[in-house]
Amino acid sequence: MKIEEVFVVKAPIQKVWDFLWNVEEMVQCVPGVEGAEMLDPDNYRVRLKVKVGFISASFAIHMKVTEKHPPRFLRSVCTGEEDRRLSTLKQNNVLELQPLADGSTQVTLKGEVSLFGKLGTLGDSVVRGKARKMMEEFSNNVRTKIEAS
Amino acid sequence: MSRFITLSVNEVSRRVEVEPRETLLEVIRDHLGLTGAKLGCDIQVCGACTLLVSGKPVSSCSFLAVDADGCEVTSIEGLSCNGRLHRLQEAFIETGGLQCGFCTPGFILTAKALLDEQPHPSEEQIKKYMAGNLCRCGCYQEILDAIQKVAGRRAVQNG
Amino acid sequence: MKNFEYLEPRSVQEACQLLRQHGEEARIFAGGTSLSIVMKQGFFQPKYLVNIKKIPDLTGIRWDPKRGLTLGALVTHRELETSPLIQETFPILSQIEEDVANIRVRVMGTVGGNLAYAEPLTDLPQILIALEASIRVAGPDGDRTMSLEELFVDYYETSLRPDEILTEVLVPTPPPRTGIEYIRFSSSSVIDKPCLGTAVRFTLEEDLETVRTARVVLGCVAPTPLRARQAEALLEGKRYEVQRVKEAAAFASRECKPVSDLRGSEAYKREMVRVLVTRAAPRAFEKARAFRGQV
Amino acid sequence: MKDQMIGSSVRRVDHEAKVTGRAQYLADMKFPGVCCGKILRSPIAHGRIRGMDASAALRVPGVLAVVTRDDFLNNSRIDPYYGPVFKDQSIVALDKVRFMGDPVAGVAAVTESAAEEALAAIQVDYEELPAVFDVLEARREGAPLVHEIIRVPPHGFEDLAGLRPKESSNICTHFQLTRGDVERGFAESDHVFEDVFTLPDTQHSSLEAHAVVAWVEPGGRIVVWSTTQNPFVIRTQLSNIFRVPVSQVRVLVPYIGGGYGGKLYPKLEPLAVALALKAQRPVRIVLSREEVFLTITKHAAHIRIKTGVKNDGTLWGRECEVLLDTGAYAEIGPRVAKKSGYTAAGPYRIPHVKINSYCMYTHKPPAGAFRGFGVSQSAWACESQMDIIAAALKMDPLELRLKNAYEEGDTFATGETLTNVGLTDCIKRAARAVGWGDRRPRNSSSPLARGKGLACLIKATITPSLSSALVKMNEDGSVNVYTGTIEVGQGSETVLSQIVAEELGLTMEQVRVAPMDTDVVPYDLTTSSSRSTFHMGKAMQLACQDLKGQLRELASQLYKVPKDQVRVEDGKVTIPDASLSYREILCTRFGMSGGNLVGQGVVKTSMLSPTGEKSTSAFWFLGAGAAEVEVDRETGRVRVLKYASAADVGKAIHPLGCRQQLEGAAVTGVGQTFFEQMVFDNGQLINPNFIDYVLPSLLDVPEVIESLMVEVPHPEGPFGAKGIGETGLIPVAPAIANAIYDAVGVRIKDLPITPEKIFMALQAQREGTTLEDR
Repeated sequence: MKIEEVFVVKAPIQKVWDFLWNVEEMVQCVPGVEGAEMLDPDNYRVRLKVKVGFISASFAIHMKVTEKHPPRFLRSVCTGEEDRRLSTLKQNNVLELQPLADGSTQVTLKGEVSLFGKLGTLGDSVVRGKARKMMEEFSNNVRTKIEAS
Repeated sequence: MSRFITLSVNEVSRRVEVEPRETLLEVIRDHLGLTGAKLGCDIQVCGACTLLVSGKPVSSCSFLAVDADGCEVTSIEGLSCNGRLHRLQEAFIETGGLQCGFCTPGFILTAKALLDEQPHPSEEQIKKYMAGNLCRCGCYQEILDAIQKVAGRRAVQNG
Repeated sequence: MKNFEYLEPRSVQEACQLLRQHGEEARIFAGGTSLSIVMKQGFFQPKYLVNIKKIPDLTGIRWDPKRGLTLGALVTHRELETSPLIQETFPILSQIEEDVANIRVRVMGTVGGNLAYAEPLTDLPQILIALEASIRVAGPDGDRTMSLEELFVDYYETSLRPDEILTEVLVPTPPPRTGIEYIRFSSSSVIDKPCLGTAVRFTLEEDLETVRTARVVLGCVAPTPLRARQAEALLEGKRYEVQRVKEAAAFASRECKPVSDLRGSEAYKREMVRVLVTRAAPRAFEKARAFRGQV
Repeated sequence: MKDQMIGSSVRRVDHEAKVTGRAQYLADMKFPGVCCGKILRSPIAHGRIRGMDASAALRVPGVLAVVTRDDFLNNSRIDPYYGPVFKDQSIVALDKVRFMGDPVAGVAAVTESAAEEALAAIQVDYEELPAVFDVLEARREGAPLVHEIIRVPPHGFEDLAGLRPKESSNICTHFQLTRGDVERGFAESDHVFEDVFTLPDTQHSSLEAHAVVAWVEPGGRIVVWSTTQNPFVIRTQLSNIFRVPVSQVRVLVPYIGGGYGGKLYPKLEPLAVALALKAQRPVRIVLSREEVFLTITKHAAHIRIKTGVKNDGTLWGRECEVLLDTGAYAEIGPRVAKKSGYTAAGPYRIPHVKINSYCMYTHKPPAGAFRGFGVSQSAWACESQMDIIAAALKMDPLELRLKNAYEEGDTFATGETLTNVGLTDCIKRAARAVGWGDRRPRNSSSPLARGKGLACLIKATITPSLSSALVKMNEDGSVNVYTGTIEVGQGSETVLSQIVAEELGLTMEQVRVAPMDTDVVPYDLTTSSSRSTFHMGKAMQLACQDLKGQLRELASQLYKVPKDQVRVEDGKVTIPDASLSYREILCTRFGMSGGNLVGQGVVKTSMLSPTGEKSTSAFWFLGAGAAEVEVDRETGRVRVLKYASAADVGKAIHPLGCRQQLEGAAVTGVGQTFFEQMVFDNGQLINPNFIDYVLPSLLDVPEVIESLMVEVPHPEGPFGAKGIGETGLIPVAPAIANAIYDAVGVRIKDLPITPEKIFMALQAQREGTTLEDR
């Protein structure tokens, strides 16, 4: 399942990059993140709780930065297992920043999410819809936080 | 956590000890030994597990047995009487409304509920009522024929 | 299914108390058609199921010319489909119920459960919202009423508090010259869940040409049922015209937020919203012109 | 009585048990001491098993046995590898897992919940490997390999003997068929067409899930109750795996709740026996619906077809490349690919043919036999392209088909002569049934458009094959019949009883088909390939004739009359001056109220015809389908107004049964045409349930389905009968696709034909582009 989100932050590219590269801080913008811990600058441990109505699932996620070209490009891979072992999650992310003429920055977020196991069969539209919504919320949070700082 | 429930199954009163998580299908098959109702899809789509509760068709795979306490349950085993087949059973055989037979008890019970509610359904009414029972062998035309045959015969008798 | 304790309160108050007492570990059980699926899959393992079917005041369909239609939360889909009262006052409801899921689900599933479960691929909410229905909610501290539209928050998520119970649905008596049309669209089997559903309702001015109120409610194209407000605004207060309907349909198609899934791509669903609004509107308009006290 | 038996829709012998709910399917049966077996499945699509720890599972209360690879590595008493063509499957994963859902361990426990708890307690450490999910990826140079080594069993199927896996590739098998010189064929053609067609993975979706109950008796005899369509294959495979003589394996089969090819070859049996061996108890495994989807599927396919045609519509050359996705294990895929290849040129005389058909491994659930067996894939391409050709040549599709269709005595692509060919009759009758040629004026203001379409087919049956039958006459003249044919709903019990009753002049009540038990019934290869009426029916007829011979012999001896003066007919033995009942003969023979005569019949088909010619098929299935549809141009939704199915059945022994088979196949075809599709996301099946994998309902079937039976008798078949089970399915999708094209002028090449695909194609048409341009 591929999702893509493009948004503009009213801030120069370096500022946006600095925010995003502070991964511990940045992942807090992901809705449902309950804690992030840096193992080394390229590896993080994240706890994520996803709620769909009264169904909830908690994942222990390992995030690994696999490629970075400051201040424009960041590629990462997330793998995670759900606490009840109902599911595993795998996500490839690409983050691209592009400075715009007016001094703001366009952020392109591309994610390929795969939810394996029971939860993957929960209902295609719900899983997709939820993933898209989380992406939207994430970009909103990122924008608000950067623009407010 | 288990408790006793009382059911009238094919007009015989039964007292059964069940756990809340047990489904009516499990109770009917495993506790009462009536295996005409089948587990097909387990999510109320195929209709192989159809039973009549208070005369209405339900998916017994998803019906909590505790919820049936005090109810009248009809299974396919309750349709034929003294070795004589019910009109619908006879009609399904005559028109060839079955092949592998796995869906058949569910189809016949649903058809019975339909005709009990509406003795002279139109073709459209039959189709809409019966559309929730799946026959993978694909005997739909013959099933429709069977139900129409019984409905028609009744019409003649009543008229 | 994991085991659980089965509780059978005899009153709404008792049920609310049980919900308050057990919090997230408890869940209301009525028809059980949706709940059983997630419980079997292991997605949801409640410790307590609170069966509200033994509560007497939650059943029944009532009609009062002034107040409108009252549906108890435990009214089943099948009751809506077959009730002579509904067929007389709100035939649209019984017509759409013929196509909801299958006969067994209609026999078991309740109106209250359908709404409170907030499953995204369903039909009833669109029509009820188009008819400006409201719901009554009981909680440990008393009752409240809200518009049905406010109930839906997200996939399977409502604005009900954990200890609240939806007790009634109230559908106001339609104003004169009202017509409604609903189109349920499936992209595969006729019996598949809807790919999308479109309700269009008009209430006309006395001239039978001008649209006083328009409701365009779209289902399955967002996490919740969605009112196409721009489309509505375009139609309201103006003469009914085919061209304007086309424009409104185009608005609706842009306003919705479908996701690509097994039942169709985002682009296709947007196109279908356009087609279905265009198809539903003239029928709703004609019905409004021919209004005889029922919708 | 006599003249009524063959060709009469007698009351089916299995129906009363089925309408009363008393027919026993495996999950309905009680077995003393039975425990519950469950399977742990791989959560990843491809990976090496680094380590496994099942000790915690064994500590779960109620757990009786856990089976993992440790039970088979270095265990000389069990050969864990099996498979009908290659030994590429194992009881549980030994080194690698190859698809998401691949069995990794088995558990037997006294309760289902204990078994589930135990599964969760098994720790497996995987090293994840890259995976491939479609045939094109799988074929790429350097693609991850599904199998590094493939074991070829010493004795395989004779018809597949030439097929070998291609080393260091994902090509499981490659079948090639050439005739003439295809390049010359194209050069001599006036027009050349090239198209690519695809079909998705689909699933049989028998309402009854696969199930097995197995135990091992003291002394080592293995007993297996299974929902299998071919118990004798199961017996052979279990005998090989557990290294015991076949006499030490007993396979029993009750009624089956739908097979359609999905219950052939070993499924759960090897693991159930391994668990039973360890648990020392009967073990029952019943699959969940989700597991059924992971157990067996229908091959997805990618088909490139290139055809050369003369101006007058004569087909002159055809090149076809068929890629069939067999998933992680070969299963019977090599034969599916071979059959797909045989018929990829269609039921047409084409002088220059070149076909390459590949069975490809991918990291998906294994694909196997499915009603239509490879031909429903190739016919989708071939019959769709026929109408592309007809449109380009401005020819009537019916005329184009009739011009090229096989007729009696034509030479098939393999060089063999075709006989008893009722193809053109089928095509004409199907076309006539939908009013071919009648055009309704189109209402231009309506978004609805109508169209008609045709498709036809040729298909082979499994050859060589073997069926044997026993008919045991009792002292009162009634008979018990012993057959390895499985009643999957097709009506075999009834048809075989009819044949016996007809031959021996008995009533249906006097004939009883014995339950299926490999200890009792003689060998039959399989209940599949629409072969039972033809093969087993003939074997029954021969067994009856054997019995009649014995009766004649006996009467001659007992009543001292020359043999040539004894006649056995109409249920009686006639000698000069007397007519004797069977009862009298048996009574005289044995001198007491007991005793049997046993007749035996064997049908063995061969790859050589009686005239010494190569024979690909003991008989050919020929048929056609025609559809009339109505397309909603604004939404792309299609309604099938009428579907007519015509098949050359040879002789309809039970006409209602024939109609059920044709119609049922058409209904399945409708599902496969419009919506059935297994959807994968990176190897994960996301719709393994009937909410999201949609099956056709009463409201989806064509408003009228007509089943037409053409009867061109086959000299080898019982009373001329041929097989019929699969014929009806094959033409459905292309006939409907052709009707859609006729209605709105868009061509859908990828199944299923969703409204969205039609809508998008119509949009492209309006914009003056084709889908390929976009």
